[in-house]
Amino acid sequence: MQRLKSRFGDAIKEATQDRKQAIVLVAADKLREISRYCRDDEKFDMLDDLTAVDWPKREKRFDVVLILYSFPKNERLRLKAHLGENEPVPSMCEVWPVANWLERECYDMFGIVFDGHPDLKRILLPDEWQGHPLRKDYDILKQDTDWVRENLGIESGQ
Amino acid sequence: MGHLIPSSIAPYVLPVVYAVVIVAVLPLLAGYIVLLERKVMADMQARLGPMRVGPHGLLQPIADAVKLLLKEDIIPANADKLMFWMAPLVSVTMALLAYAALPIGPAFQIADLNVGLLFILGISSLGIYGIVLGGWASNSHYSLLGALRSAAQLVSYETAAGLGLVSALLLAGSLSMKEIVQAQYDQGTWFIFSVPVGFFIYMVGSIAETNRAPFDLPEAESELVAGYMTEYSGFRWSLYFLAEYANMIIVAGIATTLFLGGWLRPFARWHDHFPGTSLEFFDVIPSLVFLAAAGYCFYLAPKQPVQIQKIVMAAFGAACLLLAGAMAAALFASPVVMAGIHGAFWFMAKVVAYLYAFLWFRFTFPRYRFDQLMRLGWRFLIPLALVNVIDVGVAIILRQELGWSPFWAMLLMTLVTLGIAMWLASEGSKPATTLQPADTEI
Amino acid sequence: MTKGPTTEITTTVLGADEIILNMGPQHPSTHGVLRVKLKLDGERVVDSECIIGYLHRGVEKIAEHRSYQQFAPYVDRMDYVAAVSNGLGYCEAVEKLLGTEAPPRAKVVRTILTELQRIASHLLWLGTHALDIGALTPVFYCFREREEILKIFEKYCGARLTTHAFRIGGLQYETYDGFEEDVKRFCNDFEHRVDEYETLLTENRIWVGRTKGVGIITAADAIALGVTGPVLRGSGVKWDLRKAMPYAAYDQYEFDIPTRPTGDTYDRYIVRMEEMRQSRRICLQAIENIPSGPILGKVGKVLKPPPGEVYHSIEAPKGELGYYIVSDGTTQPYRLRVRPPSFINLQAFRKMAEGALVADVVAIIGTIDIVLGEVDR
Amino acid sequence: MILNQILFYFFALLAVGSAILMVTRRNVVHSAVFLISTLLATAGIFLQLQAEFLFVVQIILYVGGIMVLFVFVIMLVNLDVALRQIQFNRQKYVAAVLTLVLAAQVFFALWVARAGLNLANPADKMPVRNTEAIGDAIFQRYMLPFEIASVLLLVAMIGAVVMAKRRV
Repeated sequence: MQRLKSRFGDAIKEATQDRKQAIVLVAADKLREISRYCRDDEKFDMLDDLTAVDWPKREKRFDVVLILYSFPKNERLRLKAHLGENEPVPSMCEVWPVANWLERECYDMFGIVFDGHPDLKRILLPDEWQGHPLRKDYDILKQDTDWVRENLGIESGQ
Repeated sequence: MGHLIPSSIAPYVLPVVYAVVIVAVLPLLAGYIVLLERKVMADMQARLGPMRVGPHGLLQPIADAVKLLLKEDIIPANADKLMFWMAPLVSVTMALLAYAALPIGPAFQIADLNVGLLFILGISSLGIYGIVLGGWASNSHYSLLGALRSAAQLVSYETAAGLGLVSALLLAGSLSMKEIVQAQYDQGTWFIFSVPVGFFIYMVGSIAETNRAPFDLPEAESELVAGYMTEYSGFRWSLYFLAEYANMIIVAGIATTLFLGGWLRPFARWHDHFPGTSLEFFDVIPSLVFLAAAGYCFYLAPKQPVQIQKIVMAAFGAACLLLAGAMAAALFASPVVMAGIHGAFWFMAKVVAYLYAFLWFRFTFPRYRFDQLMRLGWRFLIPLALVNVIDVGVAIILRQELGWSPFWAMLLMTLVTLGIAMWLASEGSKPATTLQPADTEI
Repeated sequence: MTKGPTTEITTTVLGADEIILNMGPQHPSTHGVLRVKLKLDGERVVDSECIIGYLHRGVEKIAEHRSYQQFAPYVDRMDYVAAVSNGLGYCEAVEKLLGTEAPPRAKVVRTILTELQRIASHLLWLGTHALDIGALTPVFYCFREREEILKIFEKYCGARLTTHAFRIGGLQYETYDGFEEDVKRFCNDFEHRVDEYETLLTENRIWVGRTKGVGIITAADAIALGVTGPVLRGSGVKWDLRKAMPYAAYDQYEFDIPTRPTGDTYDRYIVRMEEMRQSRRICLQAIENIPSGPILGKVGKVLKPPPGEVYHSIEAPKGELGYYIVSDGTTQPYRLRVRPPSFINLQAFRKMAEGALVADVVAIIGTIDIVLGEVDR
Repeated sequence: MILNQILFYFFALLAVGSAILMVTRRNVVHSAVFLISTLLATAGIFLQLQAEFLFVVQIILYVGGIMVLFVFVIMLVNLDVALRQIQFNRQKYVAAVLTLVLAAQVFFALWVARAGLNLANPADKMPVRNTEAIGDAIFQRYMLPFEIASVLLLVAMIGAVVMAKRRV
């Protein structure tokens, strides 16, 4: 943690431990440099997972969570960044190519825009689908009724 | 009986009768080969195979045939009607036409052309049209690709199979099927022993020619769904199916005639008898085989769950018994009749054995990729076949001019060919070819 | 959620004879509803794009409206071929969240069942993979063995496929008497079974011809693309979560991790065959001494984990299966994120398929061993 | 003998009919099929003349070999482009005159030789069956021309391979 602080100063907001797992809160716009640093110098050469958590009550609504793993050190690190409603975040594709589909899924489910992503479009839902299901305000029974009616020709079940 | 028919068409009556018999028996035979295939496949895969229709699935082929007749016959939207209708006809007629020269027994042959073998090869090479036109007419991307692939495969493997046959022809000296078998009788050995490499080449070539086993790429389920047959259904599809199995039987027939001594019983020239009777050891075998089959059927009959199946099984048992009786009776009939019936039995036995090898390959080998298939055909099989033909020629000269004994000449020749085969095989698997497979322009 | 006509053939003529071939969602060999758009130049694949989402059921959204115990059965439906290991991952993640541990007896029984599930999953993979490449016989042998394992599951927890065998904090059912004998009997005859498959395929020239040098992925690419499991070990990276971060009772047994250098379809085949043997070894060691004692830890009826988050991952048959759970102190998880190995391994398909032939595409999909339930969640 | 004649006329009519049909078809594949039936008809006539070897060679060579490549090429070439090109370039009158001249010559030749116009009855009993006869002719008497022809063919094949190679 000290090396990170010395290297990036204010960009590192806080470093905590939760259930013996290291978490580092980072400024969103510095995310790419920090990730590149983690990968090259800190040897976290695999991005396990990239996801997001929606906290509607906070003003910076989204948490983008990166779970890194280092083969040499056999260690895990979690980078988190707070993000506003439609504030873009730098894409991780150059640093870890695996981020391509993971970011597309985040965009699909949360509507977070990753700039610099080769082709950011929905991956799981049909392309013309309206709304982002994993947001807290997206009620579980809600469906994009007009898409369903138009493509499947049926009234959606609910 | 001769005077009944006007003399002008007398010579044509017998062949017509034979032709009618063959055309009638063939669909049934093809059906039962399908049953045999499914049973053998099941047996190899630790399961039972069709058991539901009839005792032990014996009536399955009839059920299949009825199903295919009743199935709806769809023609794709803007398919080429004329071609779509004609393509299966072409492949079936070609398959049936090739039976004209096939000698089932010494007496049972429709027409003994003196270019018999060449005729069958020519006709079966026309079968490609049925496939290619069928693929084109069904106007779908997948079937076009499948049709082109199978056409390329057939053309390239025909040359290999043809050359494989040539090596046997050199020994036989004539193209007519009857004389080929006669030559094997005179020389005392089947050609499979004198020209084993030729037999191997022909076997691989014939498997590829009938789109089966490791070479069944055109209708490879995993990629092109069903190749050129995708759009066909119902009766039209069964025509293709019948053509495929008819081709299989023809190819097996040619192999039997050329390499396995047609209707000759094993050790044809070995004439010692049972003590005291004129019975030769091997003549008893046909009736014994049918007796065993009948016994097995009767043994199974009571164990069948359903009453009707008991009767059907018993009927099958009775049929086998009848055949055993016929075989035995033939022994005491005139030599011509005996040769005819026993010859037919031995011919059919060898054909079934050859087909069993077909089925065996099908269930043990995965499928070749298209470019590997082509590379095997052109880079390995055809050169090997050429070398083999040259070697057989050399062996014949050695025997005639230098008076070597046929055995040594053949042995030397086979060794030389196998040596070259090894070199060719190692040539084929150079790393250069594995990473960048030959680019086949489709 | 279908996306327009499923298998329309768009033959837009691009290059000289480049065509787009749609291996549509219901293609026989795409292991479920995966649609691959291949841009072909003749037989060669120029570029490919996987279109997924046909089996998307929104598992993560449902998780936010279910209590921890209620969500456990959903987990089995994701990778329906390896339901037991899904359950293990989820239960251990929640136990970590609660800060408790399963009792030793529960840990050992969990390990045995997960290893059996790994063998079953690899058997299903081998059967369908060989069938795609044309060998018709192995699939029946594999399914015969898999049947034995499913019988053991059925006797233990009543279900064959979606077993829901574990509970948070331990096990629900005591092992039925005769459990040890069944597993021992299975392990004993399974030994020469694997060799039986090997004789059928490993030295088979056509099999080698169809798999060697097909769908190669180097170690560097594999790590960059986040590929895990047998696919990663096939490219020469000696890494297995059971050894790196031991969980359940894996630290008590010794087994080795098979790796192969070149990372083509043939190597992954060898790695998975070897893994089956290792799993059998683990089961045998585990069966010897199953500790006695309680099978369920002291976990209350109503689980209210303290707020916070945890990430826990296990070595599923397909790769690293991870659970990232955020809890806000209520009985329902605030956010539950699953790291699906098939989803991420499938991304590597594009790299492997470049320059391959159409026939190889089928082999490559088979060798990545994906299950669409897990890819689409 | 009447059966022989019936057969001959049947084959002749078949050949001429399918030749005409071949020329007039719009769909290329149909015309290819009719070309095949013309060749088969001529093969039939060979068979009629007891020249079995020629019959079989005609089938294997022409219909089994060359025509397969024809159909192969037809399927590979992107046909709807070809169909749209204009088929006839409106030189009807020139064509009409030429055909008339040709027809006149043919009939004149027929008229002159009308005396000998009867069906060639097949040679009664060939001393040696024709396969051997042809084999013997090629490999004994006309050895040299046969070799030259084969070398020529070889050159042509190598040429084709070289041309195809460059495109790969």
